[in-house]
Amino acid sequence: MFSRLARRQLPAVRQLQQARLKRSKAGLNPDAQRVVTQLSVMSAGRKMPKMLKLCNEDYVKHKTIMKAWSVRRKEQIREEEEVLKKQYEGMKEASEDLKRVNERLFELSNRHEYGKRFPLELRVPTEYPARQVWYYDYVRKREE
Amino acid sequence: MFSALKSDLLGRIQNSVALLTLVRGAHKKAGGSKTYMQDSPGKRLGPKKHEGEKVSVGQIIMRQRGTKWYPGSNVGIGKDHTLFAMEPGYVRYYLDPFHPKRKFIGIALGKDERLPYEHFDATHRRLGRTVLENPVAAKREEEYMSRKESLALPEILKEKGIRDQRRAAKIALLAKRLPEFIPELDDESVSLAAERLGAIDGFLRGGKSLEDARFYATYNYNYDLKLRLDATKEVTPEISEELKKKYAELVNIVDSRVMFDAKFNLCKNLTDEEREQKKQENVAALKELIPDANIPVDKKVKIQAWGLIEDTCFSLSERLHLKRRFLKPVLPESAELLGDEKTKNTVAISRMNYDTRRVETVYRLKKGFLGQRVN
Amino acid sequence: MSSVSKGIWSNFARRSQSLALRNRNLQKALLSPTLPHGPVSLKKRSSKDKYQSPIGMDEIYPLAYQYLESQSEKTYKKIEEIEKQLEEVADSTTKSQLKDRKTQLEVDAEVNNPEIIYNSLFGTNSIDRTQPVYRHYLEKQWKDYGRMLIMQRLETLAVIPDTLATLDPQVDVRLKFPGNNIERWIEPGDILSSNATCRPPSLEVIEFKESKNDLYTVLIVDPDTPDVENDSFSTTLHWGLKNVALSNEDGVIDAKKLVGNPEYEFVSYLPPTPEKNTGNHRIAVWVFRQAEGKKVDEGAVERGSFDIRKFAEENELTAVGAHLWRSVWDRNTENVRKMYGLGRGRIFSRDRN
Amino acid sequence: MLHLRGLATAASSNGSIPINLIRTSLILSRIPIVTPEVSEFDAKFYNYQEELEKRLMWTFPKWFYFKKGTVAEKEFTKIQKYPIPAHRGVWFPKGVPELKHGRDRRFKQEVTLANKVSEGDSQDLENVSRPITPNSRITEADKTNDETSLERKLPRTLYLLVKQDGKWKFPTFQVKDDQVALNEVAESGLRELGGDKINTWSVSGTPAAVIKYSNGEIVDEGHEGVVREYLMKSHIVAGQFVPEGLEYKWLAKEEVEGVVDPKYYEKVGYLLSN
Repeated sequence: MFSRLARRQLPAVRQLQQARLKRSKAGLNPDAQRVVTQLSVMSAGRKMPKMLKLCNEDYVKHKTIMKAWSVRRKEQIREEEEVLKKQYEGMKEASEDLKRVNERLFELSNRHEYGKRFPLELRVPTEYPARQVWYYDYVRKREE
Repeated sequence: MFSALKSDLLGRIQNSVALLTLVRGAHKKAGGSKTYMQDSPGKRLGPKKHEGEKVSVGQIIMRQRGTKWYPGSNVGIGKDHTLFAMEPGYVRYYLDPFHPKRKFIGIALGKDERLPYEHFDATHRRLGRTVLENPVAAKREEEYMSRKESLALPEILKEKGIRDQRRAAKIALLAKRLPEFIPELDDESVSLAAERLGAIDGFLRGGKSLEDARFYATYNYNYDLKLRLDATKEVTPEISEELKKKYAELVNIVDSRVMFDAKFNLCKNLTDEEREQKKQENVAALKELIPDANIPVDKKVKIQAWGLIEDTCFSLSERLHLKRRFLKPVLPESAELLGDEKTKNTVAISRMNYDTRRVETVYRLKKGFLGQRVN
Repeated sequence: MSSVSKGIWSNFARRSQSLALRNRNLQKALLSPTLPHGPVSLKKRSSKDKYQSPIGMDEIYPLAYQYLESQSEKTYKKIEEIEKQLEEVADSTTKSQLKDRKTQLEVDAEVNNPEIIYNSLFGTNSIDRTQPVYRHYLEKQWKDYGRMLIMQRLETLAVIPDTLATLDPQVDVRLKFPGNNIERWIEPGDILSSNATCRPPSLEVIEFKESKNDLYTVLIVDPDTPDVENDSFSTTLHWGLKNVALSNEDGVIDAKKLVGNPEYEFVSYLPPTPEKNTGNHRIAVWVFRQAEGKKVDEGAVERGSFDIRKFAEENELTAVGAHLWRSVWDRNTENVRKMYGLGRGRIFSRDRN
Repeated sequence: MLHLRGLATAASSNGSIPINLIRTSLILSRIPIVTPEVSEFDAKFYNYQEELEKRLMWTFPKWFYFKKGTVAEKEFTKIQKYPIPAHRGVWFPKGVPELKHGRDRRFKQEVTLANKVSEGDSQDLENVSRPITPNSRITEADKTNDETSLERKLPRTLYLLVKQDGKWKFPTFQVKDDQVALNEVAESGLRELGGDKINTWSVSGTPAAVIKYSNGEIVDEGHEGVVREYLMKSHIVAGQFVPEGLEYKWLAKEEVEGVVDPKYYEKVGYLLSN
């Protein structure tokens, strides 16, 4: 695919080089112009902004902001991990307790649920709520 | 499988046919193989010196392709990996535990030395030079210059001459000016004091503080005196002691009377308290002279203020600071400092107005500018 | 305008004053959301006028500052707890452990303070080395460049193992020759003229651990002195200082200190004066930390054929830092020899045999 | 040990303790309906980063998107607010502009897009081209603070609490026989309490935690005659919980803390999400 493109653009590029040499007033032919436009989108020349230079005070402020962000993130992750660990411990404790207390219920709780799937009715959170926030009129399907 | 082989063979045949017809094809893939008649003469590789053999500098120990053997201590390697001796000694073939996958050839300086040497021991080195006893030869050797040095020398000497001259002129000037501040000094003391001040001036220009510059001027004098006493025995202890005392007295007088200001001009000495006091006085005087820096003042006041700012008690940065505070190069725009049209007393400035996005012309009175240096 | 700091970082009741920025305007800039006096660190008037802070920085900065400050307050609480424990504990090993932990926490509590960061980025020459956090930043900078540089020079010039076996650098050693007009720190390995080195140098030893009154020994040696008899080289001792008391505040060994304490110098300074055709001489400066509470008492030491390894071993010295420069015969060497009464130097053959 | 004795004693019960000492409790949650609220710090940090990114962005290549001489190009050019170009001999107090392709390289580029106003009433559902106005993230239930409503606190997870035996807690049910899994007991119990018009999704049959009661008090270790309450997790998908003569509330985590017994919260707090 690439080679085909290249072959198609080849005369255009050649045209471009010739045009540069000639500097004709009429401009490039449309094919060459298209190549120029396409290349110019990807190239940095004349589109780069000026380098961002901060004075010393602002540089330190910037460092402080980024540091605060990273410290906060680290703290949040640590808290999340702590909660997850606690939840896991709680689950483990409950399961072991159940196994000790009632073998039958323990087996039932660990039984494989065939055909269980994530409910499609659960909706992903959106930026703004729908017109009908909650679906109240649910009627249970009659079981066959 | 077979078909692939077949097509491959067919391709080869076709290619060889193509070779016959087309001389400069792009693909000379496989033009058949020829494995006979490819012998070349032996290259006489291998060891030229063996373990324990005595060698002198430059002798070849091993010819090889690639580094089958690595150069160890006192052995060099050529561009075709030939190993050669760099010191006279005895050839050793050895292994080094620091490079377990390499074999080395080294030169031991002594007949009974083993290689490798202990890793953390000082390296065994040979001086290999003799002292030239013949005075003529020694002199010739001492005066010998490399081409680079001989080319650079005239320029260096010229520079040095200019520098020495400048230095002598500076000291002469200091000696001339010193009696203005300390009239009671005799000629000998004046020249010694001028030497000292010249040294202090050099230190100050090199970035030392006044206190450090004075200390090192004294220290260097005493150090040289001590060398003349201890090392070269030019002076007796009594004379040395006397010179030292005399110099200390001179230092006391000179340092309490003169110093250098921020622009390295000789001036009256100020102690720290005096300096602080003078600073406060000058700033107070400046405040009285120019109560509001945003109101233009006439040239006489400017010159007076400039004189106060350039006083010896201020350092360079303090001068700059005061200048910015009291003698602003451009006063801020106010109604009194704006003119209506272009006249002899106004300057036209075109300026961008960011609110209207238009260029506007402002006529500012010339008295709103500090102008060129007033002193 | 009110300060963004609402807590420990603007409270100097128990924190040292050196943890603040000395320039009031700069401090104000770091303690306000915007720059109330413009960009103080920019010098030119036109660049000051042109400068604009990034958009949105003024809003987030106070929050970031206060968040980090609250974290620091938590760390200070921990430090208080450790101080309480330190009072109760008697065992020396746990005590030293607790002390290390405390120093670490003191660094953690201040390491994100913008004023500290400003000082350690832009004011390294005048920062208070008694504060652990500043030492932490200094050490980081040194490890990033200075330590690697000195090790590279010592190894490529074979100063190790030609003088001492090896070195684990713990201090930054800086060297200059203040007897000359121009004062600048010497880069390790520089070739200096005989004129530049004709008077004793001054050294600065920067410790990164807490150091109150440690004793140091300094030796300057030249391992390239020709030894014609054995057709080899020997080591000469050029300068010997012993029992030099240094601390975090004052790590300088200069003429002023030596004039005040003449007992430090046990071998006087001899400038390097290489003889013609003996090549570049490496002049190695070794700084040793003496064993705790142990003084070196050396009488007269022979300069020639000096064995630095033996000396260090006998006096229980630990090498903690090094520096080096190189010296070669030049047209001024004879003058320096004359100044020190050394007599004319020998001339060696140009070619090796 | 216990386990072996349990097997040996009763054929009806497979457990070491009588079945009437086992209960199951249902943590029924309503997952968030809208995205979580962004904290002040995060919002300002994102704004700062966005501004930095805009400042460092390349100039918009207009010539690539609009062909020269077309109507679209003219319209686009017309609504742009171009920065002031530099003039020779003119003093720019805020620095000389550096324009390239109509953008001052020193600052971010503001690209204005044509704001095509849609016609009609936004509530008119018949009109396909009606203007889009987002619904409010704050609902009626938020304003009245109706704690029985499912439409309250849309960015948060809500949990169902009921008042049983005079105490607020997650709905708890007695296990009657060990042939039915704990979560099934809880689900059917919920429907007995609050009617059949509810769709839930039980997360798992495995209990998330266990709470032990001795004489009505929460204890840490199991003694003789301890009542065990296994907590099961479930989500409400649709429908509603309408009990008769029973108080109930849908509450977020911190509200749960305010309502339930502190000791109870200590046991369940970590199971709830912020």
